[in-house]
Amino acid sequence: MSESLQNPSVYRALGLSDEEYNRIETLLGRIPNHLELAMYSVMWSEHCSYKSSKVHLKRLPTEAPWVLVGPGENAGVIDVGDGIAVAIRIESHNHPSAIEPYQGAATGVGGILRDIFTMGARPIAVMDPLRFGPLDDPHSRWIAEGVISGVSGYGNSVGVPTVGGEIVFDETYRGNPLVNVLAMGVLPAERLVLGQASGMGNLAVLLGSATGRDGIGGVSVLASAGFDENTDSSDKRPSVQVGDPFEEKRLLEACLELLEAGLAVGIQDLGGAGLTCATSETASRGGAGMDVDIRAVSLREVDMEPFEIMTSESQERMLVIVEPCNLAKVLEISDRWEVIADVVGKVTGDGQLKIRDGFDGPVIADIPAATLHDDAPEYERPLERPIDWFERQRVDAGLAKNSDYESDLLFMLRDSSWVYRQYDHQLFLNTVVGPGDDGTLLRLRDPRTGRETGRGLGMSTDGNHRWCCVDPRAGTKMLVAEAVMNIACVGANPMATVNCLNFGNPEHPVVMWQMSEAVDGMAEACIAFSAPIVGGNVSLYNETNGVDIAPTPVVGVIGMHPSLNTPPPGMGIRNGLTIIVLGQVVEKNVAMGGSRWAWDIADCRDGCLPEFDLDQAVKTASFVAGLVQKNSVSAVHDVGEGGLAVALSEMAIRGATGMTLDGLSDHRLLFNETGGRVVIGVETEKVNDLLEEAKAAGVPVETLGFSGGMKFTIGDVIDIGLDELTEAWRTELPDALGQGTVSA
Amino acid sequence: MTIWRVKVEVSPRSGIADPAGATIERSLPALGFENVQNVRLGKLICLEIEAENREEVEKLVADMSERFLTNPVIEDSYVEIFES
Amino acid sequence: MTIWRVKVEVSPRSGIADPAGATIERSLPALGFENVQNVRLGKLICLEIEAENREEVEKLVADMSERFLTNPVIEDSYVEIFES
Amino acid sequence: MSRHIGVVQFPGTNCEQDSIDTIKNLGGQAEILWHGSDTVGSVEAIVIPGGFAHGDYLRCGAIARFSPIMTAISRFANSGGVVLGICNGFQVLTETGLLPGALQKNVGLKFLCQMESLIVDSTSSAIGKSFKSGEQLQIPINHFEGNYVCSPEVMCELEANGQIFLRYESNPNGSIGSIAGISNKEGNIVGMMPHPERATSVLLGSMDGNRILSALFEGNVKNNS
Ligand SMILES: Nc1ncnc2c1ncn2[C@@H]1O[C@H](COP(=O)(O)OP(=O)(O)O)[C@@H](O)[C@H]1O
Ligand SMILES: [Mg+2]
Repeated sequence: MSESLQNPSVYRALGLSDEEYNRIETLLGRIPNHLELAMYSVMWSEHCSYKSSKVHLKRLPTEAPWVLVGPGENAGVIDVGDGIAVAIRIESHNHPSAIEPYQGAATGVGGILRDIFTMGARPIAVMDPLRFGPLDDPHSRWIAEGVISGVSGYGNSVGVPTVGGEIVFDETYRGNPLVNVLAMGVLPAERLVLGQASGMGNLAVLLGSATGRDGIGGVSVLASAGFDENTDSSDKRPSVQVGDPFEEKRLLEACLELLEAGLAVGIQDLGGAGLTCATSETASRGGAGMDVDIRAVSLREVDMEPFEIMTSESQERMLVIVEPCNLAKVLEISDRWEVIADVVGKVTGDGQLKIRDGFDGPVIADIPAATLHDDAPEYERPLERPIDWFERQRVDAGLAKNSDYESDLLFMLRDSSWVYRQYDHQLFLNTVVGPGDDGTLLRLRDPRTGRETGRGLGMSTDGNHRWCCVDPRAGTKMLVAEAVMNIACVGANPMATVNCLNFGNPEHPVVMWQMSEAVDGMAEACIAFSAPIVGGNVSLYNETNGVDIAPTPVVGVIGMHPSLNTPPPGMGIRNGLTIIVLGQVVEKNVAMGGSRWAWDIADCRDGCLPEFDLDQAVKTASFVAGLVQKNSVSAVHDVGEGGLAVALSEMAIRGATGMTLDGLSDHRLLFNETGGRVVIGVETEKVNDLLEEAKAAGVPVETLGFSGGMKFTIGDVIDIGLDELTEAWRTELPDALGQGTVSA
Repeated sequence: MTIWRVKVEVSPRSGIADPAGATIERSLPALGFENVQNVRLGKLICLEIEAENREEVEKLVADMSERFLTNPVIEDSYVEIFES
Repeated sequence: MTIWRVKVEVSPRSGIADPAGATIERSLPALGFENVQNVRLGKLICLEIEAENREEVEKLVADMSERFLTNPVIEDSYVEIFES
Repeated sequence: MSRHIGVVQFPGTNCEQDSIDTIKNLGGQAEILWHGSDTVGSVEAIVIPGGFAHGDYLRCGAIARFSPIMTAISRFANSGGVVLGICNGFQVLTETGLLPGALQKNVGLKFLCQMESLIVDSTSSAIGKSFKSGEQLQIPINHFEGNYVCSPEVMCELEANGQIFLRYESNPNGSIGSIAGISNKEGNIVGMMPHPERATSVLLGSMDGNRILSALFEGNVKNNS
């Protein structure tokens, strides 16, 4: 056997490089066996080890006085006052969703929820930034519909509301959709638990689903013994993970109950790399070792091999470290919730992760636990700016054909309610502003008593592949600002950020450059907004036939509304308001690179982003949040995709009220996507005070016109009936996705 | 043209977890049904097709079930066709 | 004791609207499947029972499908039993 | 005197805490009735809240109806006790046979979570009597299987006996007669798909749900038929 393992084709088939294999031999001081090699290969995969991204992630700001737990744990945790802590995390499930959209998305939701309740928090919100190929492609529609149904099917059933997200369609995601999922939970600050195993003799209890051959993926090459390519291994083909929200719900309740009762020393969810990851991670975090009895694991299929059991990614499982004296109580709780509980291991003092065949049976793998993590390779992969970068930057993306502004505008309007009304977004009675507005706003209630704190949590997720394709650094800065501006519109000031870095193949130097630039842009913006990064996830190898996706960092920002007595005004305007735009002043000849207009209408992917003044955006965001908190505006909406014209139309549509505006005379002024701008609707008698205040706060203002009537009119360039506007906005998704879909 | 009655049985592939089937199985003893095992829950799609001959129907249904009615990554399907 | 394989087909009762079937039917033409009608979506429950003889299985399954596997207000069922 | 309401919890139920919070905010007392319990104790009315009992596997409510607590609830209801089934609770009540008809998949084959305008029809049930016929209420729905069906004969009976409590103003799910909520003939068992506990605060966009849940506190709930 060992001969076959030294054979490079063996470890290479497991995704290990020669260098990595040699390192394993050195760490062990001997030749690894099948099982050990499988365990290293899953733990040292890009997905688990972050080997290509780690060097860059170190540049992100992670600290603030209110940050209780930063990146590195299952979820970030911040202190939101009154003894309440908030756990938050975002993750991607891109590749599974491309194969089986429903289950890919469902298990994505399940996985991120476990990250939250692992911290001892009850998950109270999910958000789902989604990106798919073009709507006119039946296969992309099939993926989109499956993913949306999967989020709905799992999230609704497990009982966590999906309160916001994004939906984007673009050519770049045709073969490679992006399914990111964010989850947030609340806990009494004193109950914070970490994923570690300490105390020799403590027991490791595996809770939840029986283990099957789910998601074994790359490791399954080991199944065809001897790697004879002619061996038929069809019956052991890697199988797709299937989510069971009902199991997760019971698991969640059981875990929270035993944490509440103080019965767990440590707890860890099983995600990527399954038991291997959970056992080695808890052991090495606690500075301990662990003996694992492979026979004690409940199996869904007979005759599973040890490497399959140790690397299975079967869903809905948790590992809990328990003092022996508390075992009976833990078993009683799991029994009441009808959750399987197997004592699969015990904590030892020697730092070794030993897999045994039977509780005191022979050792079939013996690895220094910490080496699976701490000694994982770390690469500083070469990075390179695209050779035509400067040339592309010099292109004027706004030069294109003289287009029809009205039809451009109608083309860019989209109501996403077709998506989010499939999601329970109201459970737990916290949703003051749900999906469909700018940020989401949730009541903050005390998790111990349910009592209202009189405060609220604002949340938003944002990404923008167009901006980041044109300029990954500045684009990332702008999208952090957009997320902050979204929560400002519901009255929240930012506190923390989580991020999901969706990029192409890290072995392509241009991709590494994109990632490096994005990280720097993100770092700068997060520092400026005092919203440090508390967690995240990296998804690489998003490519189809060698073509990388456009760089797509996605952020989730969470913030605080300090005095939530009345709901924020929302974006809908009513009659008789003065319409004002706040924030960065836009030059007449503003750059159009990376705008939706340049991309989808002028068909131009070059150019540069508009100038972006981050300091100005910080001032504007805090000013807008203040206005909303004081309830001094009647409508508010930030400017994003499609620029001012789209933002204004959305306000008219949502308020079922027309507008007459001026000062936007061409496509540049109508559709540019200069960041950090917010439109407000103000009662006439309040306008003067507001202008004064804005001046004092250093926020530029421009009055655009007034609301009223049933037409949407901008100077002499746009004049559309509200009905037509609304119809264009409302029908795009139902028309496209109601047509039916096919899988290939 | 003849009308053909078609029955497509879709079930989870073996090895693929079937939470619904497993939950039904777990609940049966409490309802007084012992000795039941391997419960799998699938879909049954019945339809009628107008076509010249059986071959045409077979081709159409195979295509339909692979591309639309099932996801072959996790589901198997079995088709029966009757002349009516 | 023998193990019997049982297939229970549950389908919407005739006369009862079947929104799922109707939706599948509506989307077929856009995907290039013409001439399909009367699409009905039902459930397929496969299971195994250990029992002495066929009669016993028949009784058990009839009871199970009436009391549990179908909702008689909206569904009909059809059972097939195989010795395995 | 504050009322003591039992809120049923099956594995997979998820609206129990929302219902309890609402009942308490309205001045009532609430306690969980665990699905494995064979008694309803001393509660004076019962809410079967929304969620996905037993994952809604097979059919919504199909497994839940065999729970010991359902036997106890049937006894309680048969002796005149007031039972309100919300969403999944409504589905459980129809599966149990305590309410007629069935709930199948929405016509659009999509889950729907959205605000709905409801119109009060009959006021003869234990809950309906707090309203005036024709009144409009704003209460959200949140379901995949909310499409009410029954035979034409049952429909005639529902109409004739004043068992139709709520109808949708614009039918979102295909229900026969736009039915959103019904009661049994005696009026002490009520099922509705919309979620009243989600319409209980200005911050949530409507307060109309409070009136539905307050109705549980009114009168001599045990003998109101
Ligand atoms: N996939 C989705 N899931 C839930 N909500 C969504 C989804 N897509 C969009 N939304 C909601 O629709 C609204 C508009 O989204 P978007 O246009 O991305 O907002 P913005 O431009 O303000 O960031 C937001 O409230 C968002 O939460
Ligand atoms: Mg916005």
